[in-house]
Amino acid sequence: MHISPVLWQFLVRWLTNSALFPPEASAISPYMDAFYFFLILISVIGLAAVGILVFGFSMMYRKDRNPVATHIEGSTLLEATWTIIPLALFMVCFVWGALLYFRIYDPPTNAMNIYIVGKQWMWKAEHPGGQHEIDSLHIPINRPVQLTMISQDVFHSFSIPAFRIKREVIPGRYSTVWFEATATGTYHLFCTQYCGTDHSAMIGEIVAMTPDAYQAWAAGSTSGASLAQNGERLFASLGCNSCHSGEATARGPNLAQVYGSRLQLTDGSYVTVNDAFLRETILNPSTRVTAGYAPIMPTYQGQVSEEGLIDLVEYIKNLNSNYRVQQTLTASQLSPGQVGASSSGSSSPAMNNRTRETLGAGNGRPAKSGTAAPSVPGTVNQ
Amino acid sequence: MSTPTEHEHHIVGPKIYLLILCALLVLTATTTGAAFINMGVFSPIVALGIACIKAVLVILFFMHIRYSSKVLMLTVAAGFFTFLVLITMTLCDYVSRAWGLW
Amino acid sequence: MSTILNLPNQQDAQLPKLSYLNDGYGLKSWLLTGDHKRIAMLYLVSITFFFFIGASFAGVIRLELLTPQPDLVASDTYNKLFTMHGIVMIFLFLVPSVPATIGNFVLPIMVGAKDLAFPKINLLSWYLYVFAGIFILYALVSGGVDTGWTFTTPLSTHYLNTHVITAAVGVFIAGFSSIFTGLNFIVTVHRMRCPGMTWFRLPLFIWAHYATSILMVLGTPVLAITLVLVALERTVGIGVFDPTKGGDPLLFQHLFWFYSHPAVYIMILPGMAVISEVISTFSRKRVFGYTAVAFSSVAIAVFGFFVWAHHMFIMGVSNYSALVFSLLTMLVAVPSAIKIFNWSATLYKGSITFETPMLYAFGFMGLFTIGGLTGVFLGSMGMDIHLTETYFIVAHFHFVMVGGMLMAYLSGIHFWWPKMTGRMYPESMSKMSAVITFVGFILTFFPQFIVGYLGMPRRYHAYPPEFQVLNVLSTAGATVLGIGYLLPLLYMTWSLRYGKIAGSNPWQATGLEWQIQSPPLTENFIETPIMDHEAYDYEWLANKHEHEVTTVG
Amino acid sequence: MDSQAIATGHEESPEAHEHPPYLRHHFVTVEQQAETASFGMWLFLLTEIMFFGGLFMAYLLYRNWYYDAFVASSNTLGIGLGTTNTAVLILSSFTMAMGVYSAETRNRKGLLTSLSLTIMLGLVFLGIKTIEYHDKYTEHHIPGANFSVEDFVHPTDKRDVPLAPDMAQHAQLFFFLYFAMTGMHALHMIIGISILFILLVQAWHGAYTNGHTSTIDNFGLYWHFVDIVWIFLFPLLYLISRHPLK
Repeated sequence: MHISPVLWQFLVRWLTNSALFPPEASAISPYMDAFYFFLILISVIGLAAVGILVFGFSMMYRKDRNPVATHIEGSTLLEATWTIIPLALFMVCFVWGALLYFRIYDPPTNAMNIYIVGKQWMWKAEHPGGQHEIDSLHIPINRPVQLTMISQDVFHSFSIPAFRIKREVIPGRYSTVWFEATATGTYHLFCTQYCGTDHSAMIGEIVAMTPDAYQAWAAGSTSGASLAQNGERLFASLGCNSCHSGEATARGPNLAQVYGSRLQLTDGSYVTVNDAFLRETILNPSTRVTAGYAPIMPTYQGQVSEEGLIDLVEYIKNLNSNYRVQQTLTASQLSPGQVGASSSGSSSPAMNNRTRETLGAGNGRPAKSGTAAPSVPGTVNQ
Repeated sequence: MSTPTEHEHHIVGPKIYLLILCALLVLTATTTGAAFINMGVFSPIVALGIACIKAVLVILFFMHIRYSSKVLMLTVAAGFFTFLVLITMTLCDYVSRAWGLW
Repeated sequence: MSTILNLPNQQDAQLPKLSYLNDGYGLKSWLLTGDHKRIAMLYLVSITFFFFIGASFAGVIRLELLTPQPDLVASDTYNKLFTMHGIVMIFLFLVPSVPATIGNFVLPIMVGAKDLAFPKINLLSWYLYVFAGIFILYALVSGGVDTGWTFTTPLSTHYLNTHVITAAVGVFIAGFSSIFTGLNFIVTVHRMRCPGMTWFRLPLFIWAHYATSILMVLGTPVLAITLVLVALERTVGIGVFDPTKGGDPLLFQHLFWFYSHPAVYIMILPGMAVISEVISTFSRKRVFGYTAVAFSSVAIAVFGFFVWAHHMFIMGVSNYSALVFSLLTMLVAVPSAIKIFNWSATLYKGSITFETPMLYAFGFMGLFTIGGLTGVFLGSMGMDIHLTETYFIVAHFHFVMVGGMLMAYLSGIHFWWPKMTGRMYPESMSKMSAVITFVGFILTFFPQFIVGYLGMPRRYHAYPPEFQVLNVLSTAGATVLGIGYLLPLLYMTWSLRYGKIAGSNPWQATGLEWQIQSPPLTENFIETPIMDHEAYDYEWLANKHEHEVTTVG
Repeated sequence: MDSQAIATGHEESPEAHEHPPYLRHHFVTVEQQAETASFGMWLFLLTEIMFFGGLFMAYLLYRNWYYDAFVASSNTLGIGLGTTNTAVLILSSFTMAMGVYSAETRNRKGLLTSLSLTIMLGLVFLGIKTIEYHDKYTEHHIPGANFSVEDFVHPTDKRDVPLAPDMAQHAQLFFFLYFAMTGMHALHMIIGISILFILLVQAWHGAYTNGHTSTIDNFGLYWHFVDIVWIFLFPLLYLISRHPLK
């Protein structure tokens, strides 16, 4: 039987590069696959049981072998068995599933944070060190990476099949997922929640690299200014420092080292300050007002883009002293002309190594001390 | 008809209707009055409690559930039960969002 | 008027002179009928029409997915295709299919009543169905809607300018059509049973339809108000689901899935109703554990309202509520398992024959078991993270809806065709089409499980090349499935003219509907039957023959 | 005698009893028909409960998300008008119940007066609603473009607590829900009143006082249900922590 070479070549190419099982490239993948095979086992057993019963009985009791059917009412014992056994099996699946769920959706504290902004039909990754990527994400292997994700418009869903993780990226609220890549390579990134015309074009690649390869990439592709520095410029240009100057008499609460602390609100309840709280308070300040302060902060809903909010959140997370805030404040009291010269010279050393230390392997070179005029319009509305 | 329980069609007299009318008007007055007293977390509970009493009065007497078959009572109960399931199960998501791990 | 006491045996049975079919001629007698049987026929025709429209969309989708590149249709056309496939198939085919056609026809007779409680409302339900169909077709013709059948906000409210409101109004009206069917069934089962017909003498068909009607009546209005809010938000511009104005898009998900999960039980329970009847009739035996099967239908209906958020595990619902919903989802899976095992046990010590309805029932048993068990995959939260919104989900609900419900619908149509039309369908041809459907189905949807675990997302019309082999298999299966569904349309219409005369009880079944002539009289019974035997009492049927005088009128 | 004879001739059915004209062919007795009708009506009201349930769910959620905005906006609603409206609707429920009573006691004049009273009270209710909607229009509290946030940031009434600008924005959500819920309720009132007109005309021709009262009964259930919806709407929308009267 002669197969034409064209068809033969087509079949070979076809069957060789087709996948049957996703690669196991993250720490959670083996656990997910083990649970998957356990569930398949249960299904095969269940199907086999039903199959044997049905085919066996229909062969043994077909009409010509058993012309008269005998009346059987039923037996509570049998009913009990095929209620308890499925229930028990399903409960095992429930517990196993719950453990896996809580494991995937609770990031460890030492995870390296990366911000993801989903926008109609592209993914933007924002590394704290200042690397900005579109439709791709470079991550080091063997290190927990936490993604803090938000959408600018509609529901998207950040899915990396190779890592077995997926999280809906919704507008209006951060959602997080974490993973720890274990195998280098390039993996698929999909948007799995239908988000409009080019939903199937909203794909990308996850590049898992060895830590030092990641260092080299990070150093090479930084945009020069870390997110915190963009945040600082935005913080100044939006005039946040006029209220949050950190002095005792300031109208706004002191933001230095506020991240992670337990804050008391005007209604007496306590809340831990995390990314979500910071973003929510910038957009809807009066829902949760810090104790002892008046709800006079205006809303910035619609004035700051999601990237701007990420920069601000990142800035507040890294703000340890109000020194620079007061510097920019006193500088802006002078006439605007002189501001450019004086403030850029005095970027305090504390800030630089502070940034290098918090961002880990991030921004190796000190921030460029060019003439960073205080009101850099670029970062306000990307 | 043997199966569905037949019973004579009980005619509710105007006396009962008048009684219920007064009760409802009094309850309306009380709920409006109660709104002006600041009872903190209790004021919505009181307001809704009074509303429930009024609703039960209307259902039982104006809508003759008090005098109709058990099946009808069961149906009404099923309706409100499903409504409560919608409220409580959805709020169970919204309330537990604040418990840390979002 | 002579007394036809005995059931004329097969060969020399003739079509009765008077029946509901020839009880009036002309369009008016059909379009203004109150007779539940005629309304069932009207539904049968309109449902078949919409089924083939929805199926053609599926065909084009599968053709598009032959190749990784988006080369057959443009991307927004593809989005409109899968949206219309979803809306037409769910709201215009699956929800009304068994209840409105077979249920409308057979339920009053099984209960021993002359007609449903509210014949005019039954007719109104059909007109609302057709009106909804027109709305949805108008939405299709005038440009289509590409929100997906789930109308996800804020996409459907602020980021699309297709005919969302027209489709939403269409679905709104279709919802009321199914509410009125459900309302009719509940009142008929409660109030219009014939003397002696206690609850536990009702066929299991009635129990399952009673449970379905509870879901229809209590669930559908929440979808109605949700669609009203979406339409309001699109027109007024401000609404409760808009995140930029303080609304919460997850509230839409809660309200939508509060209906849409009971909706999947609305779609599957009538299928289980048909299977209970078919398996009992063709194994000549009472269904094993009658009360267990009856109560598991009601249990599915009651638990169906508690589990909706397992569609939202990854959408940001709080972890604790996800725990609660996952636990309850596991509980709702148990009644389905009970039913499957009871049907299997019914075959024990029966005398089984393998006519077409029984073949479809076996198909249902196999495919519904796989569909149900993969539901447990998705109910366990951790696995749902990887599997949700991929082709695994598409395979899961097609196994349950097409493998389960459609097989049961075809089984029911073949089973009651002699009663509806008085004629038999061609046995060998229909057996062949059943096998074709089964094979085509497996070939279409099993590869989707595999490509689903690989992570291929739903609603993609361009996918990475390494998924192509599985998608080509699936498309090949789809063509076989297409043939499998076209065949019944052909030989059923053929049988209307040339089918053998069926006589009153071709299957020797015990239901009340098999004790009257086929096609039945308009008022079903000459005089109200008195029920004095259990539901599937084959001894009663057997000795019913001995002491009857045979005079053929 | 085997019970399931198929065509056993047409001898007169054993239980012969008076066969009133309005008894439909597929019912056996009048009681069965009446009870079936009210059962069907109650099931329809169940769908209405779930229909309004969706709205109440949205209201409950946003009330505890944006409580201050809801308090401030609720205080702009006239409580006097609201209370009179509730009283009007309860009165109309009473007159409707009297209508059902007079239909059952075959008292045509009583039926006519109660139906017309109910229509008038319904129209009074709708009138008061239009006044309230007009007030909202003049005060620019209709959500959308010209929604005056100023009223809530710097309230004229001294007793009102000034809201932060973003909370004031969320007052639009309250008014959207207010118009959605009271609008849906008003729509049900309008449908009810138009049916009432039809019933009045038929009652004028002596329809419902010949023993066949299930239509009036069913309409009474519908009307009482619409009253119950308002009974819940009134406290939720109007009575959120009112300022104590000076």
